[in-house]
Amino acid sequence: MRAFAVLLFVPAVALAQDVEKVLKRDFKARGQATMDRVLPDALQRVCNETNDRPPAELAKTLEADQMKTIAFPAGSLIGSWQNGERIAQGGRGLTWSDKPGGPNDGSCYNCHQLSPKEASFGTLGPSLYRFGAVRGNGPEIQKYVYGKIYNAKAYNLCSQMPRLGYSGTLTEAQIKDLVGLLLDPASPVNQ
Amino acid sequence: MAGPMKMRATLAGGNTEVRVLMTHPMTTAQSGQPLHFIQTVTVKQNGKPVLEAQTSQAVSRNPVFSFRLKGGAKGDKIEVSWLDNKGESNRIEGVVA
Amino acid sequence: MKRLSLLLALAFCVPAPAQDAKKEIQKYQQMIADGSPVELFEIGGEELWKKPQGPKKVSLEKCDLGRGAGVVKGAYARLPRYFKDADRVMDLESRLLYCMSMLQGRSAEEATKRVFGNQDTPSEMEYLSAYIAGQSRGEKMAPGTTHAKEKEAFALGEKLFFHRAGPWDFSCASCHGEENKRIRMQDLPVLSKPAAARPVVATWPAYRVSNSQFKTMQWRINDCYRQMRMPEPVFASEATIAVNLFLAATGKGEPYRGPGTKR
Amino acid sequence: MNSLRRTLLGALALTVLKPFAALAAWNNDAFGAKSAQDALKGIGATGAAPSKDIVIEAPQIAENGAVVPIEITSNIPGTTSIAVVIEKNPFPLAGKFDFTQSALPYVKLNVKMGETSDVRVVATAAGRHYAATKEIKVTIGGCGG
Repeated sequence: MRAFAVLLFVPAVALAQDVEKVLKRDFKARGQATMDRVLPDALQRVCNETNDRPPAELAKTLEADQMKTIAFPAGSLIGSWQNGERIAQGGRGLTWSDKPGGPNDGSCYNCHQLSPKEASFGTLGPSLYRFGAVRGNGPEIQKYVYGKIYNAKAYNLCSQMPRLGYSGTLTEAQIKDLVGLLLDPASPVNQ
Repeated sequence: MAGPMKMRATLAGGNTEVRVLMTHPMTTAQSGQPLHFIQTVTVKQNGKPVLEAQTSQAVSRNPVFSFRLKGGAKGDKIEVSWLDNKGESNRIEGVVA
Repeated sequence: MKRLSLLLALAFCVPAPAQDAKKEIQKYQQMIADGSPVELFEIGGEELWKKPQGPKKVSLEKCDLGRGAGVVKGAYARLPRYFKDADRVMDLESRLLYCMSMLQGRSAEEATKRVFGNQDTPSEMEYLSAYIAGQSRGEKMAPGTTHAKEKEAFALGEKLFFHRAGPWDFSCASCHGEENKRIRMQDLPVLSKPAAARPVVATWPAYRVSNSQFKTMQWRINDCYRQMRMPEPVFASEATIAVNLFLAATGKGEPYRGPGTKR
Repeated sequence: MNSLRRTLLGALALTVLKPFAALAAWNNDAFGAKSAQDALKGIGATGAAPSKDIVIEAPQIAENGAVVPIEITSNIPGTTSIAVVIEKNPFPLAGKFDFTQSALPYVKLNVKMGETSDVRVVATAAGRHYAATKEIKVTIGGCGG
């Protein structure tokens, strides 16, 4: 009863600006989804404040900061496309109901078309069908794909694509496997 | 005790349309739960069986069936009953509206 | 350059069958709605509505859902709204908690112990939502939008809708912000726009065939935040009611045709 | 013992008018069969001829395999039975519907499909079997709804 009264007599938020305060008050940690997640980082704050349209100069600076978070492995970045296909299909990772410590997946098909064999693909992101067939698979494009998956915000500050490496969702080896899925000429994506 | 059933029997195009809803888990052998599913469904029109179904675990949870009976009139008594693999059963009676 | 872009267009264009796929999915949705067991949950909800419970051993039949004590007909279509007795905006679930406390003498702790059920045992909230929402069929959706606190809640809900946070930088708008997009095969309505919000708010709460469970709007919001990789919103908290009101007010005017049946 | 099935084997059309005398025992063999062929053998409905007079109304794409709605109408005169077989399910036979003359050979139901599969419907009329098939694709869903 007392707990309920507290719920009832919380004063209404005067201005919607204190969204962060509301989030801190009305959300609770569960599983691996701890409360530090409601606090936006510098990038999120800028994107929130500018409706995802940051001033060009600022965007450039912050994108450069994001680029610094990417540690590009040496050598070929093309891993196993077969593993990559499994990682692209799966959606596990980082929710309060997922097992902490993984294994996690990339959720790629949620937003992208990849292998033509998978008819159930999302369209939030561009189609990646024939991505490597069109662009080749040299070191430059390998680096771009690896970096984009590791931290999409290094290339487009307010991109809707998660920072899959930076957020700890995917490992270096997993991202390489996804690079393989996109760039390996034998991958179904390039058939 | 079996959960609720719901039935609607209406006249449509000179025939009787029977739509019946059943509360049932319809668990499969693959689900890891004990196999539990409806095996037979019987429809009676004015006390006379007119349709009999045998069903498997492949019928979806909380089964919904539509059947059509020839002719019929307002006030006809329709009864639908089911029996599952554990011997549980349920029935519902209604009149054609 | 022109040739390249043509090549790209050919390589990346959505194949013609996608149109057919969309039509077939609409057909699927139509057919599962026609063959929905949703009324079974309405029956269960009506029983719970009338069942004496709590320390005071009374039913919820005297609960005022906004249209007067005990009036269920059309009540859901007018929620969320401001309630003078509680001096706050409430959605269906928070109002039910209020009645469980005031009428039945139940603690918030007890009443919220199990708000989300499972296949085998739906929760009390789920049953009650099914029954109460079902009593608004055909009623135009008209949540509260005029009281100062309703306006505040709407503004907060809108802010929350667009607020990006969490390890994946998602807001509600990350998925529901652009026209003609989908996750896997599921169309994503732009919920900040009336045309897209209307059919959505007119069909929740809903039976979900993917897990054969009846789900409330509070659950829908909760599960979106889960998939946004955020911490869990407190059930019936101000934030969740604000998001709910923002959606309901954006989609107002549509005759209610739920409880719906969803994938 | 006076089951509809046995009466039909004798093809005594007139006796079809008789209502079911007793609930027939659940067909263990047919429902336990792991192939469509064995399932059809189990209900004595092998060698069905293709027929356009069986109408299967179902979406070509199911957003979820847990509930796939199927509506079946047999326009074959004298249809007394309709069987629904989901070829790729672990146990393909989903249901068998027996109609007296007071019921129309029609049923609408929801079935589970483990994966994309042909759904075969076999109708029986005067002891002869007819079949129609429709492929239903089962897709992987996103979070929506």
